[in-house]
Amino acid sequence: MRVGLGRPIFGQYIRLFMKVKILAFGIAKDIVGGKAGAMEFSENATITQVKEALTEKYPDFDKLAKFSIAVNESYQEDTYVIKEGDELVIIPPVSGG
Amino acid sequence: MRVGLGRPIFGQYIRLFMKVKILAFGIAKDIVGGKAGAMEFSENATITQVKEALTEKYPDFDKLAKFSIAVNESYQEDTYVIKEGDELVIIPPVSGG
Amino acid sequence: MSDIDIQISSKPLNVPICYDYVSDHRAGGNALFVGTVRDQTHGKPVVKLDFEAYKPMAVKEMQKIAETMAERWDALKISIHHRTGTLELGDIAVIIAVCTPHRKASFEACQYAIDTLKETVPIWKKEYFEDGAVWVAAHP
Amino acid sequence: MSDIDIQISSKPLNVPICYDYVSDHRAGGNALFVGTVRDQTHGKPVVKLDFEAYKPMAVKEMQKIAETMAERWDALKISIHHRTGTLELGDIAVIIAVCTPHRKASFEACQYAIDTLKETVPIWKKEYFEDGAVWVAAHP
Repeated sequence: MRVGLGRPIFGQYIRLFMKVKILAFGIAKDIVGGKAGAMEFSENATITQVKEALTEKYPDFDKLAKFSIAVNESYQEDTYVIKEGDELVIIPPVSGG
Repeated sequence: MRVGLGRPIFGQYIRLFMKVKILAFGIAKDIVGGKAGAMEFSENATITQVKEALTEKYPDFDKLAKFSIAVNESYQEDTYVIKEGDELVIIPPVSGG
Repeated sequence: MSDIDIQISSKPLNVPICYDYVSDHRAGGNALFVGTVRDQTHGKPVVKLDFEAYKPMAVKEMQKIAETMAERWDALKISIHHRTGTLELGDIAVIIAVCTPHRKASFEACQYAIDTLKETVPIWKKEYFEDGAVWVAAHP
Repeated sequence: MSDIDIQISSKPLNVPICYDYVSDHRAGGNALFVGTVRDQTHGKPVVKLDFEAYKPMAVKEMQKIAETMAERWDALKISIHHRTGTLELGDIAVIIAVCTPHRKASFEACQYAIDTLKETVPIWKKEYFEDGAVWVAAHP
């Protein structure tokens, strides 16, 4: 999946993409059909865009009570800008304890 | 120790006394100098009178944060009228746990 | 009817015994409180403790506490053990274990139990310091 | 500094191990919460549970909870163990043990811990019924 427009270089738009690893747990694993995968995003993509891309590709995410994206083993705000090498994890509603 | 006046019979006051067993625990045991004893009270004596009699005989009871009298293994109100055969227990401030 | 296990003992208390007693398939929440002998009181080093109980009445008052836990918080099983005699630092003075269908009730019932036990159960604690001993809470 | 013991394990959890960890001469109050597998959810019989954890992050989030317990309630020692894998009825899913100088803080810290764990720690529970299974709390 490719998201966003990239940035203008030498007067024309070219797309700069990065591939990030994505892990899925709980019901998210069922929705995406696997535990680990990769997605491509344009540079400067935010968590909001990651969530939008996921929901577009897998509409079942819209049926969840909510879901968060953790980056490198920590929760991140929706405004967080993902970087090359980040490990993204889809966190559906937790239910430990 | 004898408390109260008794009741009038045949035109004059006579004293009807009853002896009750009294147990003491914690600091009360130190104050009365023993764990078990007996005291005599007039018929119809209340817990209030028991406490007054104890404090009169052992002024150190006045120094306690408070003390209660249990009768037959239950706390009783100060208005409780003691009966022959009751087992009274002096309960200084508890501090279990 | 709830299962209630009340014990007053001069032998060391045991946390797994109380936990095992309240373990139940109908319960999701189990709360335990364990009261232990602290090494100081208001900064003064404690050497040891003595607990004295008016045992028959203490058992009755502990039973009342357990019955209230069952009524108010739907506690399914309740275990309350209190130690008597001489206790060293770190020894367990009291264990309260309770299980309830949901967790919030287990905390509330357990806290009610220890708070009430310290107010109503006829057990007395004597604290020994290096320079003497006092009956706890006796004086204002 | 407080002593903190965080574990996520696929092996059965053990209450005395957590209690022994938090036992301390400086503490007077020890509170434990033990979450167990209930035999029903909203009246529907439960057959078993599966717990899945995003382990490295779950450990970090549990560590954060323990650090908050230490800061806010002066908790001296904290042990939080969570089980993963398949659990049968009555099995222990989580144990939280904490000791504090005074008892009230131990209850508050313990309750904070389980409430927060259920909100933030990336662990997911799948409940199996006779006619199917659901990821708990996934849907509104």
